[in-house]
Amino acid sequence: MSEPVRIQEEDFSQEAEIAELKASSKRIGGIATFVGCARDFSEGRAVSEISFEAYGSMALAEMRKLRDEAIEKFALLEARIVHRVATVTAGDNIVFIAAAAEHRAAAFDACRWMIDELKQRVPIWKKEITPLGESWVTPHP
Amino acid sequence: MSEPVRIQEEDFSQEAEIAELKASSKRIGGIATFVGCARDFSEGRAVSEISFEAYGSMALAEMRKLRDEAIEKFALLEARIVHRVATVTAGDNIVFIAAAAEHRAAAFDACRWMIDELKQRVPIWKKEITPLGESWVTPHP
Amino acid sequence: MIRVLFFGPVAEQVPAREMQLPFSAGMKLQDVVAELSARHPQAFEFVSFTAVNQTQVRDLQLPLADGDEIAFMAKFSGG
Amino acid sequence: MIRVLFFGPVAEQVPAREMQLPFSAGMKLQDVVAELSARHPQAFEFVSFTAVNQTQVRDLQLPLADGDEIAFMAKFSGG
Repeated sequence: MSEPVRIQEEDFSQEAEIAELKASSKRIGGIATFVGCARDFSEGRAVSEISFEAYGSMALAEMRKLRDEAIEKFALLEARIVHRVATVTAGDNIVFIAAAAEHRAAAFDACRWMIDELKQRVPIWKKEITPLGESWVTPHP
Repeated sequence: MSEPVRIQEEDFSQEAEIAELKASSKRIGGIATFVGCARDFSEGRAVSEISFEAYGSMALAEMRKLRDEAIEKFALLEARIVHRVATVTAGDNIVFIAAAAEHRAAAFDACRWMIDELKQRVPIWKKEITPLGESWVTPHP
Repeated sequence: MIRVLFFGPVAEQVPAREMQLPFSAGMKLQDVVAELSARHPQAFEFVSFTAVNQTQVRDLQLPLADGDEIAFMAKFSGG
Repeated sequence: MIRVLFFGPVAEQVPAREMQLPFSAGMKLQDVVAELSARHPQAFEFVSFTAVNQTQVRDLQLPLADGDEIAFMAKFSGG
């Protein structure tokens, strides 16, 4: 069993994450997942690589809190959050969120809530490396 | 490459489905997926098995229409819908839906819309086999 | 001939999941519904949707053609 | 000692990502912010969040303790 909340350099396997999620309960009726990937274009600029930086200890603590809150708020049976901190190229996985519930509405609501909150609350920063240079990503409101 | 819309007896691999989805474009920023699973309880009754029946030709046509409409309506880059027609037990996969978009909002909206519409529009029926007998599932409004 | 299919809970109320009806000129969906619901009233209590050639049809006045496939279906419960 | 950390765009405006400040009795978060923002005004233009011991803090009057870890952070852009 891997930890349900992780920050890691290496890629993750959705299959493995979902298998661990499913192993937790026979009452799961729906699993909503979100995978964030690196794109080759951002706001009209070609992007060759994206690199991530995290305040690791705080990011992990916030992600754990986020999972606990989601489980409580949406009566989830299980949830997982994995974020890579690495340098990635187009098509590579960045973040994985999964929410398992008895019914699909709670799974969808929780999955979406977790990624929205993660972007607000978890101290991770993204830098885009383009043929013209590097720039930190400024989040939109 | 497998067909993006399928009805099949055998299980599916989320990993394989997502890999095919990702292979379609380097512009994907977010992939929302939904997996529906068999539960061991339904409305308070223990369920040993669930069996599915489909009007295959119409179900496939409706699922293809659903995918086309979702791609158009939510400006998706790609989408997949796989439904098993088999006899399954608790924890087994039933249905897989995935929506890939440049940004996460469209991916989530589309994924949820597809599973909601599938339940309304696709001629598939579910029968629950319990220790006390069999019964067709009556969908809730 | 008209091919008639029954699915799910509807099929359990008829002797066979599939049957053939002779086609006659001017035949409408209504005619098939009237004949079969008289023969199998219990089955038709479960019918929520009707499809002709894999497309849902609400208008019972729809004219049929020889070779059409009609399906009588209970509420869907897939997913 | 107080351990000070800088991250992301903030870190690029300071000579080191990490520094130590001597702790003194009665020290408040405000004192650290005042001293460092005077030394590194450009960095502080990027600061949107401040954390003490891995928890976000909005009240600059927060009293510090010896050994505290303070982080100055730009808007998050993970996910």
